Amino acid sequence: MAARSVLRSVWSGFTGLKTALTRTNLSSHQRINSPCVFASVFQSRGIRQVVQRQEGKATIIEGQTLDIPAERQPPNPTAKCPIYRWNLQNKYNYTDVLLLRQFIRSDGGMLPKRITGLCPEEHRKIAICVQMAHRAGLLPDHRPKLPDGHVPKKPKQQLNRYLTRYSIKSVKPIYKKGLKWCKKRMPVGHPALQNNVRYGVKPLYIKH
Amino acid sequence: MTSRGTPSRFLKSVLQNGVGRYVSQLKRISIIFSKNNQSSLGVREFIEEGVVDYAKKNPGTVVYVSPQSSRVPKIVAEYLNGNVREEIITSKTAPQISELLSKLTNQSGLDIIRIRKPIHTDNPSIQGQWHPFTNRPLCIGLIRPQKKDPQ
Amino acid sequence: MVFLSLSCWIRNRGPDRFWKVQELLKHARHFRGRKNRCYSLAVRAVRRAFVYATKGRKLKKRNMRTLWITRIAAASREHGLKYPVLIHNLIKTSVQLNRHVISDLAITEPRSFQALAKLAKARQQEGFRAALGDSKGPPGVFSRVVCLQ
Amino acid sequence: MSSFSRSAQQWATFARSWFLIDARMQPPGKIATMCSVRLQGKHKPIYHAISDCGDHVVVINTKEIAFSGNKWEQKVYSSHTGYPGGFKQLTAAQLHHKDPKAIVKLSVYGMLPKNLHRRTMMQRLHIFPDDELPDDIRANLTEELAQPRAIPRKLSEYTQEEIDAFPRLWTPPEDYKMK
Repeated sequence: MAARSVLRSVWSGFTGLKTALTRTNLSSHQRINSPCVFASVFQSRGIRQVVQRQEGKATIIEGQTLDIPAERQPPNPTAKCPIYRWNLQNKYNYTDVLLLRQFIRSDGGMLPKRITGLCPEEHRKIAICVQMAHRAGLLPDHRPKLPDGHVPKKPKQQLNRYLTRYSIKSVKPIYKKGLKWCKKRMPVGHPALQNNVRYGVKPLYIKH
Repeated sequence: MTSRGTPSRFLKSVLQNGVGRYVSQLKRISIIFSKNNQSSLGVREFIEEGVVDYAKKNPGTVVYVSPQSSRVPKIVAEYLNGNVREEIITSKTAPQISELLSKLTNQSGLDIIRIRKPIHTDNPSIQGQWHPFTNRPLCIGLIRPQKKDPQ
Repeated sequence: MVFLSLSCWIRNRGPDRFWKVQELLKHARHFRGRKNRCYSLAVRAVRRAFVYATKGRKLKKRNMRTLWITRIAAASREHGLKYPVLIHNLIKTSVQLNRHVISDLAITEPRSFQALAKLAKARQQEGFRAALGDSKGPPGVFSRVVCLQ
Repeated sequence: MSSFSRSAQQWATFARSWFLIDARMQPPGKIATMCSVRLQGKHKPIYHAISDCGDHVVVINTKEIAFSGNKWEQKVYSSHTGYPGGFKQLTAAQLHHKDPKAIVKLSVYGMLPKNLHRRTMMQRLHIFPDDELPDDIRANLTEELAQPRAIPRKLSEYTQEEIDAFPRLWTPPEDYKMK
């Protein structure tokens, strides 16, 4: 939703995207097909990058400082918090991985808010969203790699989930649900995101 | 009355009666009365005044007038479908009897029972009844889990 | 004082007791079990049945209406409309067909029903356009109407 | 209209169709509402509760259903074998591990009306844990229904161009070392 609203409010030249899309697809295919020269970009987020290049036998690893292309002007440039700067308050959710990926480290944790400039409320909301996106499997697997040759004893059950509020290990089954008027409910989503903009007519219902 | 316990039928007319030409379903009517009984007073009056007019007005109906001694006066109406209805007309006046007669004439002779619906038609659909493919596109293409071709 | 006729009068319940029983059993003949032939069981069952029939006359109207509504809802979903949208917009276009007729149309005359659905849809779009003014929302405002449209 | 064509019309009106639902990444409750409507025949204008006009529904990929919240751990399915001490309680994850068809089946069963038609309607529900269908069922399918929940895209499914097109909300300071 965040992507949509950004596009809606700021960026009108959306039509150019499609043509560009097709072009990049082509170019990426070509890159994959050529085996001798390949360049892998490790950290594409920051300004400085470590670029590894192989030319013949020598492997060159060099640090580059990228020149950041001219940014689009945010609608509210005076605000300090990036969410407020782009008028995105209450307009993002756990599905907006393109937004969330800008606020996380390469190991999946949140960047500190003194760096990102997020206000505490938005920082908390983004942290919640990042957690839910991780649990839904929308972000790439950031867990440390297992040592080579390690075979897990039991293959782990892959269960699809979304809007998962609590960590998986911390939750216990509700064996006794209680009477009809005081049932134990199963929370879905997070109350911090209750004020999100929704276009449906149905009320949000976070206690299932 | 409970609706299950009583007989019922759909609304219908006899052999599309009235679509081309109306055929009176009353075949025969016999007025049975006594010549000198008190309870037949109205009938006698009706016979004096109105029977001939009635018979002239309804040429499709045979009218019998039969005086029988010390009988309850009654009208026996027989219909084309074989139904017979008897109506007792003890101590009824002449206008009441003529009203009753006109009612019997206009009836179709079907049993008077509960009618299930106030509307009925033999041809309910002109455009063709709904069926599951009425509102679906003519060609839907292939359904998704296709069998993979063994290659 | 001697009342000779009173006891006779009490004992004599009239000659038509048989017919009275038959009159009641007539309504109980389709019942299940001994109720359909034993008077003392039948009388209670018939009494209950009449009470149910009285209540049922009101209930029938209600049940038929819910049936029509389910049918119209099903038929309008086929044309991509929800039931309340269809009915609301038909009322707005002053189509004064009741639910009975509309559901019958949906079954027996599907093309006519399709026309009704199209009419309702056109009216809905018109309503959206009227709500938005010049078919565009004011800048920077998110409107539910745009989303619904 | 001859009685022949009219009887053919009757056959057409009450013909059963077969629907296909893909349960990949879908919540079982939403799948079950779609199923129960079709099984009861409530999507047809000829619906009547006793006229047995329900359709067949084929649900595939039930192995990959998704629960919202922490329901895989919290939700409990209870049953009783009838013997003393026979009260069984399984969490959704355990039940799913035991039988990947069970969760969808139970949720549909619970949404059908509680009458004598319920077992008949359940017989028209065909559940498959993956997308392998027997040929006789595949031949019957008439329509595939849209999935009720839009599956969100993973970050790995976005193309580089789309990632680049998204505006950079903040720029890190020059001297900050990204981890």
